[in-house]
Amino acid sequence: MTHDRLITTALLVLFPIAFLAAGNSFHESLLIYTAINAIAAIGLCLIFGLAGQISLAQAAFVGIGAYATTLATNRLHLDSTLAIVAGGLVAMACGWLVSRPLSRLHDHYLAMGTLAFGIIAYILFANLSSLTGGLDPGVTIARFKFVGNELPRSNDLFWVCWAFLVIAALIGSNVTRSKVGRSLRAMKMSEFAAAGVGIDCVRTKALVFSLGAMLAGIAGGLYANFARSFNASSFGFSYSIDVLVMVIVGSLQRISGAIVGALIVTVLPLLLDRAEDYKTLAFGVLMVLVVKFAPQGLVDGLTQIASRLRLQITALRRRPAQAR
Amino acid sequence: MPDPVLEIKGLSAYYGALRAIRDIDLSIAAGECVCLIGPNGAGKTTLLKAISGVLERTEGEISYLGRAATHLTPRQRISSGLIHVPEGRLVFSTLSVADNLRMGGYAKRGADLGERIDKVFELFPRLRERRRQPAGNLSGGEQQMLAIGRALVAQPTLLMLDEPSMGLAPVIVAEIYREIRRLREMNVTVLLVEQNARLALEVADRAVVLGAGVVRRQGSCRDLSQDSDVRHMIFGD
Amino acid sequence: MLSINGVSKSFGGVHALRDVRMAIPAGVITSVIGPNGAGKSTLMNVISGYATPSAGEVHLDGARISGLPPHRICAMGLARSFQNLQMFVDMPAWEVVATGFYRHQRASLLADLLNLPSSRAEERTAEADARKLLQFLDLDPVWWQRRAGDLSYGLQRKLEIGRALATGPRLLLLDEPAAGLNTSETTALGQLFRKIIAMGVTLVLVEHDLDLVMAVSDSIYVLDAGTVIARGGGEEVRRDPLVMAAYLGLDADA
Amino acid sequence: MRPWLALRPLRRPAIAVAVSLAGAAAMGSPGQAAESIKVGAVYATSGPAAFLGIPEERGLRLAAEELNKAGGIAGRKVEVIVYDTEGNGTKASQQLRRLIDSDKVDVVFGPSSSGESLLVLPIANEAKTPIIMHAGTEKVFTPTTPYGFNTPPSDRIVAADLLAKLKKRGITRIALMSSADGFGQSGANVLRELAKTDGIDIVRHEEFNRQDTDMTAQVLRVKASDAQALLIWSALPGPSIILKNAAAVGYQKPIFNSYAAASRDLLQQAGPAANGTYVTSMRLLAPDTLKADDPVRPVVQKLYADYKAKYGDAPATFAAHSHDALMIVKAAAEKVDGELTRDKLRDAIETVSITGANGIFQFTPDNHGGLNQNSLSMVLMQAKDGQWVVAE
Repeated sequence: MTHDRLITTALLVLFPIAFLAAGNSFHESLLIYTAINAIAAIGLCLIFGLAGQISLAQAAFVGIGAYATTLATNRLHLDSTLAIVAGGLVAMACGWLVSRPLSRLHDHYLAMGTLAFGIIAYILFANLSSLTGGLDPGVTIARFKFVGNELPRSNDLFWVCWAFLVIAALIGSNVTRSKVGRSLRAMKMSEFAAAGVGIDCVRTKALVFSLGAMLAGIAGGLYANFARSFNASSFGFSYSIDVLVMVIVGSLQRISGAIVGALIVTVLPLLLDRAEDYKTLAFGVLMVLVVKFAPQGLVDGLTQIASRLRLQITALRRRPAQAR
Repeated sequence: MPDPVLEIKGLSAYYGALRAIRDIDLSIAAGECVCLIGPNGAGKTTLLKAISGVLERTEGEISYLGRAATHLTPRQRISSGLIHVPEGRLVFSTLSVADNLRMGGYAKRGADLGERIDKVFELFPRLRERRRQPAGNLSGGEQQMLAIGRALVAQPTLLMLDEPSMGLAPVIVAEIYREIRRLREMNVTVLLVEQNARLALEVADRAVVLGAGVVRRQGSCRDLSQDSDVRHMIFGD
Repeated sequence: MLSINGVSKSFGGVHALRDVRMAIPAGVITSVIGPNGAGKSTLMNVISGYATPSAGEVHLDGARISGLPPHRICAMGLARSFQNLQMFVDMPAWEVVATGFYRHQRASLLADLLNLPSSRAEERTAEADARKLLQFLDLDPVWWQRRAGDLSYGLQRKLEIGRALATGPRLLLLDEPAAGLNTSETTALGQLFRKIIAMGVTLVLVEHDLDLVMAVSDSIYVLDAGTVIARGGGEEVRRDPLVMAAYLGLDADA
Repeated sequence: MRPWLALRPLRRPAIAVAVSLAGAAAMGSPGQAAESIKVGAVYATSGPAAFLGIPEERGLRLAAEELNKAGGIAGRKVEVIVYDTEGNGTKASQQLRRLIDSDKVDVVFGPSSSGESLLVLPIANEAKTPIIMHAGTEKVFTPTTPYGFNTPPSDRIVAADLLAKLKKRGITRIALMSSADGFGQSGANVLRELAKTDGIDIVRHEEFNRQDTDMTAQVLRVKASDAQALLIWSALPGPSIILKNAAAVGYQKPIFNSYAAASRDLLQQAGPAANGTYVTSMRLLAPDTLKADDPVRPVVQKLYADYKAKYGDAPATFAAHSHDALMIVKAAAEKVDGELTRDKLRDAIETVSITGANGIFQFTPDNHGGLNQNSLSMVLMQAKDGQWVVAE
């Protein structure tokens, strides 16, 4: 955990630099999507990585946030940024509500429970046409306005996404280092013992689900503002899997891992483009390699290598002394 | 003196960046029973894990039956008869007793698996009675018997037992130790880790005292149980 | 202080506990012994809220606790350790103990999320208090930063005691605290029990090490096949023929 | 020794990722040959919509190859870049930006589905790049947007054509079964709207998921209704299953299918249960059964034969969308004087009139779909003994 803050800060600083250097709206848009995905992944990092509660419903919360933000913007004429926050809060409320029945489930039963919630949410998105526009035609959100002013270019939304990412990373990392994070980690390792030191596991799970859902909701609000037109198909099961992959590939426990994972999952498929169906295979192979050789994720794998190298060097220095 | 079954030179093992055991030298002859004693955190369990190959980061040399074993995987070590019964009675709790024993033959399959399992049932008749029950339903003592029985199915040349008496009622401890003595009669070489030093010193030929990751003393059980330093460290006398 | 009134517990058709009655006074050490499978762990689970009794009630200082969830019982001042270690294996040792302070930490969620000074101050206190407690437990500082899962069984059991103590209990249930300890460590553990009693905490032990039990207990209950077969002081129990047969494996007339 | 051993495997995935990321950075530079026309396409060549994307890509590559063999378009070679969207709108918009910004294409084809098309259309307009979509819904060109064009007949044209043919057969009460996806929802909306004005009653409407494995319940409700025919509006495999379910419960009335089911796959999947079923289709489904004087016949016959020769299989009708799109670009580019720019190309497309495999196109500033009721786009086919034959 030690280097997490450092790596996270470095990544957050690199983001705007990369954006300014991109000079190409495609590359800019990749950074925007990476930031949006990273916020959703930080949410899952808290739920799954920190608290050990597997969730396949992250796409549903992203969707709830996206639609809530759109409705708040289009119908209530809320300021765009406030609408995104509102979307996060609506998703948070939904997260709190579903966490109650889900908190009784464990492991693969929990995975199935969250999966079921995700599917129900998707069906609702696709069929509540009066609110969501269904699958066809979907909805179009009013242009993003920052305190009443339109952005010069649509890609300038990057700065909003980045600001929210910084806040999400800050919240994530504060949770990790506070007593809340400790109680979550304790619950992950032994719910028995956690209850034994007075941790109310049902409440704690509700808390982490709500937090994770809130971040997903904010990601959804940002997505709505960047995509402008979207329909329910963006929030299907496969997006939940994408977010899960981000967390697993990057790091299960680190906020920086969620960001690195989001970058990989957002950019890599575009690199493997001509591979068609082999793309899925390649991704599968990557997953297997990560799980086998860096089971805690790439960020942890790399820091581990660094610390081992340091150890080797000190060992080499020590050896001549021992020989004497 | 017969050839050593196991010979260790300069063995160190790490947890993360920390060296848990340091430059251990140890040799065990065929048919011998050696016990490892020492305070908690001395590195006894770590040493067993390093020998069985489950620890990733080790330095030093291990030779087994006269051949270098440092590069062998845990599975290869098991197939060649180097069997570790870990502390805490790690049985497959949802599998039946018989299936647990069959798992013991996993690394060493063969047509005689049934015979080997029957032999275990002869040694521990209580397991035969409960052969179809899930191992999780067994009492603590029965689970320990099963863990040892499972190791025997793999036909150990060297059997490493980690705290076989832990968490067991005195009556069960006595029974387990009766069986360990019978293993000795069957000419199995045993490396025993035991907190109950009194018992261990009674059953073993030789003892190695570990402290803070290094070997503090080695010698015959009789000598060591007279040694005042050892008595102070182990018995608090 | 703790009264167990006719508690029974059955799983399916198997009676793990049958009409168990105990009255445990404050300020003393009470031990529960018995062969493996006698129902000792089930009894611990019923008392601490991990299992609800099929019949009967448990009261702590007159308040009924049976049927409450474990975290509520903990909040009422009852803490425990576990026979099959329930360790937070990936935490450093000191942090395992620090989890015990959770229920006394008052900084708001918002303070934690924003890393406000109140939250940071509380964390510093928890860390310092955890160190004090580790000193009290006499755990060698070399272990403090180590991953708890890498510690030996005996040391992990000690951490469990520390974690339970950190919750600030009035009553502490210890399930086989001496398992994995050698003789001198067991003796030291007995002394630790005395220090804990001196802090005003009542102790209930489940333990196999008879030397320890005889040395520290003010009274002993013997459990066999889910029922209390004997109770009394050390010598009384040791002489009880039923106990000898069931537990020590000695014939009564031997 | 051991520590290094444990360390080594970790490095491999790390290097793979580093190399990939470096590749991403290197990709930005466009390697542009001044003389060529760059056609970019975003197709769902993998994922659940690959049944659309694969024939579309093949149709495009085939047409480009033919053109280049014949000297290209007005002396310029055609260069084709196809990216996969996996049928995902977010990916489609990313890939579109990539074509426009990184590859600097002159025109974009696709995406494969209506949902994706609606998502990416604003981006293409913002980037002032002509996009020729392959969407079933008219919403992508009604109202028109400056840069958005479309090649397939819209569901409104298809539905109006089909309803007219039903009425001719004396059918005025129908049951509708539509898939609960973008295609089904859009089709159902248009059908409901047109049925009202055409004097046809939709007496029963059932929805299902395209991947569901049994629709007997819905079929039974349709059977119990007084509808004279059943109309299915869904991509495969849903219709195949409905046909089997209908045969199993003894549903005797005629069954009509949308153009999304106009495929030999339907005959294979449903087997004998398909016999007698109707499908409204583009002409590419069975060119040889078309009337000799059909003006579209030579175009589809050539496409059909070339496609089969190159790829071994008969083409799915969707191959016509991309084939026609390139023919439209050819016609437009030949009208452009001097340097070819995206804006000049856009202006030229608005004036194109050609006969494509999807019918007779006539683009105008008001009609970016190019087709209308009289374009001879659709033909009613019937399954007879495992073959599609023209039903009229």
